[in-house]
Amino acid sequence: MSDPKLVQIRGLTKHFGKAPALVHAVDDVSFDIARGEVVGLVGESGSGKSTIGRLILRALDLTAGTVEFHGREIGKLSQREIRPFRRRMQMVFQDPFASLNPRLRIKDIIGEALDAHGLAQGAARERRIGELLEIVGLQADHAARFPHEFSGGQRQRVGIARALAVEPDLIVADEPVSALDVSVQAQVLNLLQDLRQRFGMAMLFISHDLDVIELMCDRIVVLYLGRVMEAGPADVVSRHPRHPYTKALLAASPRPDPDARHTRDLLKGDIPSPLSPPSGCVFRTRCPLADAACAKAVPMMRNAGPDHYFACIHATETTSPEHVR
Amino acid sequence: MLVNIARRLAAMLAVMFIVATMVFFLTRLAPGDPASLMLGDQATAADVAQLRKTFGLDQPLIVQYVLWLKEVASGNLGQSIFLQRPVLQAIGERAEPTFFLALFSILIAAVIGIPAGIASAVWRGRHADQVASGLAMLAASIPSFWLGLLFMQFFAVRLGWFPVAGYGDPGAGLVQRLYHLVLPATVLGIVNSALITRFTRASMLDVLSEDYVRTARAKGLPEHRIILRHALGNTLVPIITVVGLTAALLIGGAIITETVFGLPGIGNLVVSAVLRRDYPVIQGALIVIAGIYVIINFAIDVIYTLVDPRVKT
Amino acid sequence: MTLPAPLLDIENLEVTFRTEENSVTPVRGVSLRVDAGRTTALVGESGSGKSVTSLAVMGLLPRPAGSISAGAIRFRMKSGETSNLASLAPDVMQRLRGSEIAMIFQEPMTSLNPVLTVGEQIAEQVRYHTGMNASAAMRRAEEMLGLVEIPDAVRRATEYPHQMSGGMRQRVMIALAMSCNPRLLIADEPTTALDVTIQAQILALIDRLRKEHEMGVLFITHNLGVVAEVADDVTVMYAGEVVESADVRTLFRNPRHPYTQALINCLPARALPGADGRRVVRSIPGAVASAAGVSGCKFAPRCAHTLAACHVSHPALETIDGGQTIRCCRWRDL
Amino acid sequence: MDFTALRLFLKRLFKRKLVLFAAIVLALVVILAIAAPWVAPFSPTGMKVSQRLRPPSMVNWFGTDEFGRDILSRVIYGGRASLGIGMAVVLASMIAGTTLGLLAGYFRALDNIIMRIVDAMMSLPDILLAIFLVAVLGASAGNVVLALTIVYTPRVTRVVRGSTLVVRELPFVEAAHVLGVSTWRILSVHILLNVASPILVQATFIFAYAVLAEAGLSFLGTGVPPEIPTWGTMIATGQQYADQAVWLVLFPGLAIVFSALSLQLVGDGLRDMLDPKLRKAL
Repeated sequence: MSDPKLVQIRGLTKHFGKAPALVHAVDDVSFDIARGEVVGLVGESGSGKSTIGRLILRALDLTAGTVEFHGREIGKLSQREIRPFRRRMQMVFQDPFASLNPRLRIKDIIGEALDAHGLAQGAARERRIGELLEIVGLQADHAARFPHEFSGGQRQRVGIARALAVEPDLIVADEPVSALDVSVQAQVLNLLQDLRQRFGMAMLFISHDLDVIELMCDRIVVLYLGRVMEAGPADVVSRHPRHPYTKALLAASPRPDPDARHTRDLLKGDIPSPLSPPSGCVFRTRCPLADAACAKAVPMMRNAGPDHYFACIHATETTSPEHVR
Repeated sequence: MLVNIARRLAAMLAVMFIVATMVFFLTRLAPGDPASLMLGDQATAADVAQLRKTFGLDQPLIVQYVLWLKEVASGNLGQSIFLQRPVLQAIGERAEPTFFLALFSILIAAVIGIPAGIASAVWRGRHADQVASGLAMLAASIPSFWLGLLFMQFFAVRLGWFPVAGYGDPGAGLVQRLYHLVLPATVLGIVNSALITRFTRASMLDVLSEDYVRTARAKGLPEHRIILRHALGNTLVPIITVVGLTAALLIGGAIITETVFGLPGIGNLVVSAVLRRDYPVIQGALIVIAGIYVIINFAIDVIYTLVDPRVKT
Repeated sequence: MTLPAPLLDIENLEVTFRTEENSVTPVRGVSLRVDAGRTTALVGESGSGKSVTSLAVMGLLPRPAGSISAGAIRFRMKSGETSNLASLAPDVMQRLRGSEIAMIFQEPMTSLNPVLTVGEQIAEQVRYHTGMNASAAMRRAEEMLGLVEIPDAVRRATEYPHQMSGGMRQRVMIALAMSCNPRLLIADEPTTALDVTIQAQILALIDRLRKEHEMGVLFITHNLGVVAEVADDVTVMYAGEVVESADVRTLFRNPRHPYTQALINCLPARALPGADGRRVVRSIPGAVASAAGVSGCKFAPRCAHTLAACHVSHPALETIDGGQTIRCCRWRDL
Repeated sequence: MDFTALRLFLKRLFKRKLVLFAAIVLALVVILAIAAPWVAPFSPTGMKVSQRLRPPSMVNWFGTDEFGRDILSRVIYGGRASLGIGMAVVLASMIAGTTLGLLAGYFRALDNIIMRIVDAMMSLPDILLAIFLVAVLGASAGNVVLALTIVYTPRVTRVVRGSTLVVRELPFVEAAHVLGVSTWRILSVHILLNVASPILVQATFIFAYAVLAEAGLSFLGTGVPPEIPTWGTMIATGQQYADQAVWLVLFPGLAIVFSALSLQLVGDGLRDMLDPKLRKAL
C-alpha cells in the first residue's frame, strides 16, 4: 500500500459472555481507514457496528484480531498503555442526553478532556474551551451552563466539542444524529462535514441510515451479524451493490418520493440471534440466492472493482475471486 | 433452570458461612473470658484453666474456629451456659409464640398494606393516596414498644379486653395462648404494614407506567380489569417476596414486642442471653434466625423461577 | 364534487394539560381527516403534538391532568352513525377502544404483558368486546396471528412475548389491534424501533390489512421516507399545530408551507452538491423549543421567509385548491 | 454553592406543604436539642421528690417523673442524645456504605465479596444484630453508634451499588473513559455526583430508623446506660409507672414519632423531586 493507513484492523473478533450464552458480536472483520477518510459502518441491530467502534477505541477488549493505529498495534495494550493513544482518537455518542454528565457544567465537561492530557491550564484552558464552543457553533459564554439548559442538537454540539478538544486524528461517531429531529440532524451533519474539512481528521461513521452514510462517507462497510458483507466506495456500493444483503437493505430503505413506491422483494423472516449465528454465510437464512453450498463455508471476499469487495459465492457478474489485501 | 437453583444454593451457603464466621469472631471480641463467665466470680484460676482446656479455649483461635464451624455444620449449636441444655433445644422450646406472633402480624400487615398500597398507587396524588401514604409513614415512625405500652394500657389495663402480658399459664390451651397474641400481633402488624404499603405502592406505580398497561387501556378493557389482571399480575411476585422476607425478619425482629408483652419467645431468650452474657445461646439464635431468612429467601427465588415465564425458559 | 363523509374528522382540536401550578396546551388548532380505506400520515418532529393528538382520539390522555379543551373529533362507527369522541362518556369511549378504533405503539418490546401468553392477550380483548367463550376467542387469536403472517400460529399463540423478536411482537400487536375488526387503526411510530428490513415487512403488512379490511389508518411518524411509502394523505404538524395538509404527491411535489419545504429539503437524500464535490444538506436553524411563547406564527423564528407581520399575527389554517390546507400568511407569494 | 440553584432546590422540595411543615418541625426539634441548656425550663436531673409523678400542668407542661424531674426538660435534653446518636450513625454509615457501594458497583471483582457480606448482614433483623453488637462491644453511647453504623452500612451499600450499576453504564462514563480520565476521577466525580441524590434520600430514612433503633435498644436495656436521658431510656424507665402516669411514656414517645415522621416526610419529598431516571434504581 502506498498511502500509510491511519487505522488497519485485521480479523477483529469480539465475543461477549460464556457458552451457552456466547454472543458473536463481531467476527473476523478487516478494513482500513486512511488519514482524513470517512468510513461508514452500516448495518441493522446485531450487526456489531457499535462494537467495532468501541474495539478500535479500546473501550472494549478484543477477543481476537489486531488493531493498528499509526502503524502501531494497540489491540493488546493495557488500559494504562492505551492512555496516550486516547488523545489521538475520540468518540461522539448517539444519545445527546445521557452522554453529558448532568451534574457538570459545560466548561468542566470539555475541560476534562484538556485536563486528562494536560493540554491547557488556567486562562489558556478557559480560552480554549470558549474557542471549542465557537468551533461547534455555540457561544463561549455557554461554558458556565449545565447540559439541561440546552436542546438535543446543542448538546450534541457540546459532545463534538469535547471530542475535538484533544485534536484527535480519528473520531468514531456512533449514530451521532439518529436521536435528533430531522431538522436538527441536518445541522449536525453539516457541522461534522465542516469540521472534517477544517481539521482533516478521519472518521468512522456508524449509522443504520443508508442515506446518512451515503452523504457523509467516502467508503462504506456493510455489516450483518458481526461480519462484513460488502465494502467499497460509497457511491459504488450504493449504486451498484453486489451482495444480496446490500441490495435488500437498499430496497428496504424508504425513499422520500411517493412516485418511487414499488412492490419490493421483502427479505423474509427475522435477523437470527447472534447467540447462534447460521453456519457458513450468516445471511443465508434470509437470502433469496441461498442454497446448500452457502451453509458449508464462510464465503471469501471477492473483488468487484477498485477497492470494492463482497462476500457471496452466488452473486453474479463476478470478477476473479481474491482476498481483501 | 437447575443451574440457576444450584447457583442460588451456593450463594445461600456462602451467606450462612459468612454469618457463622462473623458471629464467631465478633463473640470473641467480647470482654470477658467465656470460661470464667461460665464458672462465675468465685471460681479459682485453676478451675478456669481446667474448663478452658475442656472447651478447647487454650487452642489457637483459628483451630477453635474450625472446630466450631464443624460443629455448627453438623447441626450442633452448643450448650447454653445458664440454661443447662443444648442451645437448639432452648430455641425450640421458645419457638411457638414467636412463630405465631410472626405469622399473625405479617397477615395483619399484608391485609392492611397490600390493599392500601394498591389504592394509593391507583389514585396517586388524590386524597386516598395522601391518607394511605401518610398513615404508612406514621406507622413507620412509631416505636413498636411505645405503641405496645400504650395499647397495653388502654386495651388490657383500662378496658380489660385482652390479657396484659404473658402467654397464658402453663398448660393453657392453644386458643388461650393465641388470645395472648392478639395485642402484640396487632402492634407488630401495624408497624410492619408501613413497609408493605410503601413497597406495594412503589411496585404498582412502576407497573402502571409500563407500556403494556397502556396497551391494555387501548384494548378497551375496564379499569378494574387492567389493575387486577395486568398490573397486579406483574406486581404479585415482588409483593410476595417482600411479605415473605418481612415475615422471616420478624422471627428475630419481634424481640422488642416480645419483651413488652412478656412473651416467652426467641426474642425474649436472646435478650436474657445478652443480659446474662450467655454467648452460645446468642450465637445459636443468630445462626438459626439467619438460616430461616436465607431458606425463605431461597424458597421465594425458586417459586419465582417457577412462576415467571421470563425466568422459566 | 361531493366527498364521502370521512371516517375520522378532527376539527380544531385543543388539548390542555393542567398541573397544580400551570397549564400547557401541547395541541391546538389541529384539524385532520382520515377516510375509510386510506392512510393519513401525521408528520411532525418531537414536541409537535402528534402523539398527544392520537391519544386524544383514543381517549387515553393521561388523567386527570390531560383533557380536550376545545374542538370536535367526529368518528363514523360501524353502525354508520357519527359521534363526537371529544364529548363521549368515558365508559362509552372505553367500549369503542379495541373494537371500533385500535392502536399500535412504537415499542413492541414493552407493549405486551410479559406474564401472559400472546394468545391470551388477544383472546382477552376478543372476549371482552364480543362476548365469545374462551375457546372460541383463543381460536380467533390463532386466526389473527395467522393473518399477520406469523408462521405456526397455533403454537406461537401459547408463547410469551419474551420468546419473540421485536418484529414478531409488532406483528402480535397488529393481530391484537385487528382482532375486533376496527374501522380505524392508529399506528404511533410503529416501525421506529425496528430495523429497516423488518420495517419494510411491517409497513407492507399494515398496507395489506388496510386494503383488505377497508380500514382507515392514522399513521404517526417523524420519518418522511415512511410517509412517502405508506400515506395517501399527509398532515404536517409543527409546535402543536397543523401547518399543512395535502395528498401525498402534492405534498412532496409542491409543498406550500415553508416548514414542509424545509423539512423535505433537509433530508440527506435531498442533499445538494456543494463546493469541492461534497454534498450539503440544507438545514433549518434553531430548534422546536424556539416556538415556546411565540404569539405570531410558531415557525417564524426559524423561517427563511419571515416578514414583520409573521411575528405579530397568528395565521389561520386556510383551505386552498384541491383540498390542500395551509397555515401561512405568505402562501400566496411563496 | 450558588444561590439560585439552592432556591430552586428548596422551592421544588417544598412544593408539597406537608414537606415544608415536616422540615420546620425537624428544624425546631434540632434547635431545641442544641439549645437545650437555654430553653429547657428545668434541669433534666433536678429531683424533687415532693413533686413526683405530677400530671401535665402549667408549670410542668409534660408532667414530672418518679423522681419529680420535669419531663419536658428531659425530653429536650433527651433529644440531644437521641438525635446526636442518629446523626452520627447517618454520617458514619453514609461514608462507609457509599465507599463500599461505589467499589462493589464499579469493580466486578469486589462486587461478589462485598455483596455476599452485605447479604449475610441483611439476613439478620436490624435490632437483633444491633443487640448482639452492643453486647459484644459493651454498652456505651459510642458503641451504640458503632453498632448501628454496622447495621445500616449494608443498606446504604446496597442502594449505592444499585445506582452505581446504572450510572456506570451511561454514555457519559464511557465518554470519560475514552477521554483517558482516571478511574479515580470517574468514580469520585462522574459516578458519585450522580448517585448523590439517592444517598441523600437514604440518609433521611436511616436517620429516622437510627433514632427508632436507638430507642429500642435503650428500651431493652441493651443500649445507652439508663443514667443518660434519651427518649428510649425515658420510656424504658417510665414503663413501670405507665398505669398510673402514662405521660412518662407518652411524651418521649411522641418526640420519637414526630422526629421520625418529619425525617421520613422530608426524605419522601426529596425522593419526589429526584431525577426520574435514577428513581428506579433507588
